[in-house]
Amino acid sequence: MTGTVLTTRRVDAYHALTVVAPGIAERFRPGHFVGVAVGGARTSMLTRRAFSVHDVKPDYGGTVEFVFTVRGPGTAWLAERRARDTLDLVGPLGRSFPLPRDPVTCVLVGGEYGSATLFPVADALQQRGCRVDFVLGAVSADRVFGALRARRMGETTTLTTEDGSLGMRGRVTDVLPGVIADVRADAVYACGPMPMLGGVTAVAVEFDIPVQVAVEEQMACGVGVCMTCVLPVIGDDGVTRMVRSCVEGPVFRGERVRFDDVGTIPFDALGAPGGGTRNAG
Amino acid sequence: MTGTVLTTRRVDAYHALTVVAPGIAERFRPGHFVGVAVGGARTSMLTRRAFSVHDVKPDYGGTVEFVFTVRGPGTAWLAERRARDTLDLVGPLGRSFPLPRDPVTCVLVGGEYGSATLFPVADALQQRGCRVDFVLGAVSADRVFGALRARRMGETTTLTTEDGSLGMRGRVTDVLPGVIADVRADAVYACGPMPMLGGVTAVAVEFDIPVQVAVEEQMACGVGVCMTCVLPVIGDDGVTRMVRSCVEGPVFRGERVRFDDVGTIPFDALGAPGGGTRNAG
Amino acid sequence: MPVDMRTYLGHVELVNPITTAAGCAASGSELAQFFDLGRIGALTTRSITMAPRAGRPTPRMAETPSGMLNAIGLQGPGVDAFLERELPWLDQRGVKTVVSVAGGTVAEYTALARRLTDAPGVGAVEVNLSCPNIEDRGRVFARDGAASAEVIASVRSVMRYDVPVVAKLSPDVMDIVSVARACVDAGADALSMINNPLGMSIDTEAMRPSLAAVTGGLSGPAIRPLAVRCVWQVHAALPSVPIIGMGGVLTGQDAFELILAGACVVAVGTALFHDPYACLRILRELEELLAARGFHRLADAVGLAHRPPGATTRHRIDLEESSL
Amino acid sequence: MPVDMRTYLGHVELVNPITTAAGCAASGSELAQFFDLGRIGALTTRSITMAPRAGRPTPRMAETPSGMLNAIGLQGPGVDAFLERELPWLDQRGVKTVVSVAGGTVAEYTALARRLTDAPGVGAVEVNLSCPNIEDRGRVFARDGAASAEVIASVRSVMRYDVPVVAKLSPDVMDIVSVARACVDAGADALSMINNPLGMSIDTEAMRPSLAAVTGGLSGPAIRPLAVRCVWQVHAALPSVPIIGMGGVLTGQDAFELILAGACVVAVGTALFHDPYACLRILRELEELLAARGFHRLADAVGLAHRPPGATTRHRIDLEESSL
Ligand SMILES: Cc1cc2nc3c(=O)[nH]c(=O)nc-3n(C[C@H](O)[C@H](O)[C@H](O)COP(=O)(O)OP(=O)(O)OC[C@H]3O[C@@H](n4cnc5c(N)ncnc54)[C@H](O)[C@@H]3O)c2cc1C
Ligand SMILES: Cc1cc2nc3c(=O)[nH]c(=O)nc-3n(C[C@H](O)[C@H](O)[C@H](O)COP(=O)(O)OP(=O)(O)OC[C@H]3O[C@@H](n4cnc5c(N)ncnc54)[C@H](O)[C@@H]3O)c2cc1C
Ligand SMILES: Cc1cc2nc3c(=O)[nH]c(=O)nc-3n(C[C@H](O)[C@H](O)[C@H](O)COP(=O)(O)O)c2cc1C
Ligand SMILES: Cc1cc2nc3c(=O)[nH]c(=O)nc-3n(C[C@H](O)[C@H](O)[C@H](O)COP(=O)(O)O)c2cc1C
Ligand code: FES
Ligand code: FES
Repeated sequence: MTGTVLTTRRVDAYHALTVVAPGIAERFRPGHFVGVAVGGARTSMLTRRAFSVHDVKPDYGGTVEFVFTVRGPGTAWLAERRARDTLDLVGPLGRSFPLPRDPVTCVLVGGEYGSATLFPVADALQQRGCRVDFVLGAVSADRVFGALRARRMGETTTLTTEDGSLGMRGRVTDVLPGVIADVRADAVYACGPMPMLGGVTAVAVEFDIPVQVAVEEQMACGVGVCMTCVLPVIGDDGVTRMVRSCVEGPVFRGERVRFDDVGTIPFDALGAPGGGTRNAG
Repeated sequence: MTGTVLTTRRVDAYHALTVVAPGIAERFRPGHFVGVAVGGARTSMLTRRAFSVHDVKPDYGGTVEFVFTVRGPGTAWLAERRARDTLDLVGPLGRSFPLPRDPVTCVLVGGEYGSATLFPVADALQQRGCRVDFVLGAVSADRVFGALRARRMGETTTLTTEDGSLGMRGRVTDVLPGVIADVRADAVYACGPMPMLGGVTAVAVEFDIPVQVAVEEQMACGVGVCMTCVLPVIGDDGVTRMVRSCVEGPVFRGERVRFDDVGTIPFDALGAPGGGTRNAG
Repeated sequence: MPVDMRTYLGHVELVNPITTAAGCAASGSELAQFFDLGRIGALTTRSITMAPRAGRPTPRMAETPSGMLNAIGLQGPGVDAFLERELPWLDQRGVKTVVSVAGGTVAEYTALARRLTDAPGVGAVEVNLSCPNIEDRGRVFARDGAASAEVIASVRSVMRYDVPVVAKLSPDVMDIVSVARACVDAGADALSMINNPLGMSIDTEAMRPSLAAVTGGLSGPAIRPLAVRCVWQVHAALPSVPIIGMGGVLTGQDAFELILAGACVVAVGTALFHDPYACLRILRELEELLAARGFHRLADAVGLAHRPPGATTRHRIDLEESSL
Repeated sequence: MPVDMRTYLGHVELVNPITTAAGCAASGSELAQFFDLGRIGALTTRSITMAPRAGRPTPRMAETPSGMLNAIGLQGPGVDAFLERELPWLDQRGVKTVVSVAGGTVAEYTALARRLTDAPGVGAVEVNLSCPNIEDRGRVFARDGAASAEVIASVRSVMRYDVPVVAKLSPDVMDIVSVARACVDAGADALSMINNPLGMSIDTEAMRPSLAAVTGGLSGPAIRPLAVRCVWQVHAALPSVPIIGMGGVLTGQDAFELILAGACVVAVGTALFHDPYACLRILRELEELLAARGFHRLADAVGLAHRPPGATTRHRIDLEESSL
């Protein structure tokens, strides 16, 4: 679980760390994430931080790379890591993106650092002969992650920024309907902030095509034991349950996630307080 | 209060760190100590660690060096520091060694890393024309600090180890009476573990010569506000008080310290529970 | 020579003193992918409730210095699903299981206990008393010796005689010893402490409570000094009552601290979130530490720090001599 | 525009909300070499006792994760020496002084208060209720609302009307709000919280308690979530009572957390041991933080996190408009 940092680099507003972690690299599938211990020995920071895996390479037995933005003290500490430092990781964690059996056309929609997760998906899709188109967005140009790589990999790449500093001014959901129509997309893959995922799902539902989203809920354990990372998801039986995004996700079928109710316990969820579902389970 | 680590080195069983700290170097007098924050940002280790200053140099505006042994997590962290790291120090702290006005003969007695404190004292004494003789001891050869430097500086240097691996087998107190007699010492300066200081004081009292000791009590603040570092000391008025070793010490006249009662509140101390001294203060 | 790590909860033998803390190992199966659950002394379940519960809204967690706050709200499948799926799964794998139960009334605790009576695989029942008593304006049972005793007496009366009933206490009381004594007098075979003290944090950006539930339970190393103190006080007052100690155990040394204070079983909670292998690592570290100090049996270390100041420290030589 | 940092303890105005915590600034003069004491809102003294006290044996301190345990035992010079040397020293320098008092009986607290009545330079009296009541088998006053109220009523009755009496509460209670209410009903002009919860640690090498006194008070960031929760609960129940918040404040952000919870004064204790300049640094950080969020007056932030979930967050624009 302890890996050595191989390289560190800055990518616009983001930091990227590559860590030697053969055990993780070997089992990795697109959409997986890692739990990273921060702060070093005797730190006061107890919980691991979750990061999507951006890239996996065979060097040194297997490396994983993740991309992050400095949000608080944990990511600030990570940003100070240097080559040869050691890092304590667990993973790969979570449910990966399901891939289509047939060579269909997929639109990959990324917001902010969420784009990082999509490149391994694009790789896997292309290996199956799928066509891949990108829609990447962020607040500003320096926060659009991976535009260059998307341009290289994608049949088309559409960029949006809220301030108009790169690509179209606006949000990914503003351009997504056009892209889906133009490329005749068969499926959508998305990763980014929750409101974006809700918007992307709505668009896909409109077009009646499947959409897979990777959500981001606060996590304490990442392995399914702490129950902090739940969100309301509708099951095959039509019942809404508070499911753990770390083990039952982070990848979900978009239309199953009740985005508008995230952060609440919907009254009709299984086991909701005073709910009529008390005996449903 | 933040200094840059200039050099790190190993000296037998000890680590030595030299830190650029002009404000401390400038005001330093022999016997002073520094309080060092350990663990870095967001550490769970809250209290500073105290270390005697071993050396002060004018380089880079002023540097201080301290010597330490790894005892627990704080010193383990310090042992991992490298040149160019920053370190958070406060100091110089404490009461320094009083120096004789006249060019007398002084025996300097050091136990374990306690010897480190004595070299600035020796310097200051020699600048006043005093004769300096060393008695240094430890459990084993690798824990005798500064033997070489003592041999260069001292008129005579006597070494003791409990396992006989260097110098005489035994303790400093075994050889001290002989040294005092041989060199006709006028005063004794001592730094080392508490039981050693008690023993050295007893010898000096026997010879009826003044003895200055630098004690080591557990400290939380080092600046006199927390009251954790007290030990029973007899005042000029003959009354025993629980005095703070960080501000009223760490240097005391040996015969004033009630070594046998360290770790207790002597019944006759000012303010002792149920004591008759309730109205003495 | 390996250390004899066996320990007892009442007359139930555990192969070693390490268990998971209630609510920190979900259904058990989640940890099974990391290590063989049969290698720890026991697995403690989440607190089982009568009905399924969706728990509290998110955010449910906030990190604090050397700790975290949680407000999960006892999310779980309810006793039916527990008995149908989770308990049999554990039982089939031979995992010694401590079933934690939670209720809002004495009747609910009792009904839960009754449901567990005939279920195979119930090694012990731990009564989570840190629940609001809906018949007493939501006052938490654990804060009141009499209310706690009432729950324990009732659960004890319906449980099979050979299944120990463990009362889980909260540190948020005026005097933990009096609550402990009330529970033991009411029939508790063992005590478990500490549950999370109530804490809170505020998000200074949003200027709102960090947790959706406003307050939450504090766990992790930050509370270990409270846990050690509670275990110490209760062991001093009731030296023959087995104690499951918990609160901020991250290492074998931390577990040893609780054992020296008087715990004969040690539960690992928050540490599991950081390290899913924590139980086995802590067990190994504890065993090494006992061996290094010359202990042949874990039992010899339980409560050892209570020996009077005059008594000589047991050390390797002492023990080797005494074992001749 | 600078933020108006003034705050009030009863009708006593403090230039800003930062004070030292009782027992964490010795006689005051020790800190004066690091900064001008007149620049903080108030200095709180160690708890003054009638007779001089030598305190507890060493070791008196043990570090714990993000905290420390202390068992100083109220070492101090006694009220005579305090009034003769320490208080005049502070008074001459114009330092606003909160005098903390500690006693073992109601009579002793009252006698102390009487001694302070005519002393110049007493800005307020803080009654440290975390002392064993020698008339009630050593039960700590603060754990019992009635005993606390009795002390407060008696101290209030002898203190000059223009000197606020502050009751200092302990978190080691079943229900802090009821103790707070009892103190306010007895005449407390303000409340101070939290004093150290009782903790303990064991030296696993020596296999003995780390502190000579066995148990000690836990302080530092580890307890901040308890402090925030206590301040929150009491402010919610008694919104008009001024609260001195304390417990693990290391930064301006930590102070802001207590202010948002309902404190109008914030005391800095353990942080001073790490950083003798902590008070001024925290004050500066707090002021910057308030300014960055568009506050013109500290008073507007006190208890702000209690606003109902629907209410809009105050932000810079709002406030700038409202100040037109
Ligand atoms: C499955 C998953 C994948 C993620 N992938 C990435 C990624 O590829 N790149 C990236 O920059 N960030 C990613 N995040 C978010 C990242 O985990 C947080 O930014 C990070 O934990 C913040 O830590 P901090 O100490 O800097 O901030 P703080 O806010 O101080 O963190 C305090 C606590 O809150 C938790 N927390 C805070 N914000 C979040 C959040 N948005 N999501 C989850 N936990 C949070 C932290 O884990 C920690 O326990 C991901 C989160 C999840 C759940
Ligand atoms: C005035 C003074 C001068 C000192 N000079 C030196 C020196 O030059 N070289 C050196 O190696 N050591 C010196 N020490 C001892 C040094 O401070 C401790 O070894 C160190 O604090 C241990 O920290 P730790 O985290 O490694 O160990 P831990 O034992 O884990 O420390 C835990 C806590 O106990 C305190 N503590 C533990 N042991 C001691 C001790 N013996 N004295 C004081 N506090 C202690 C620590 O400060 C800390 O708060 C000195 C102590 C004092 C009081
Ligand atoms: C996320 C979480 C959930 C918990 N759920 C329960 C529970 O369901 N029942 C219970 O008795 N205790 C519960 N606890 C308390 C723990 O069992 C334990 O008593 C406490 O956390 C102290 O141990 P720790 O510091 O090792 O976590 C929970 C604690 C946490 C952190
Ligand atoms: C060493 C020390 C001594 C203390 N002495 C007193 C005291 O004499 N009177 C008192 O009311 N509180 C005393 N306290 C408690 C503090 O005033 C404060 O309430 C508590 O430590 C929480 O704040 P902190 O975490 O900032 O230290 C003391 C705390 C410490 C650490
Ligand atoms: S993060 Fe712990 S259950 Fe998902
Ligand atoms: S170490 Fe704090 S008073 Fe001496």
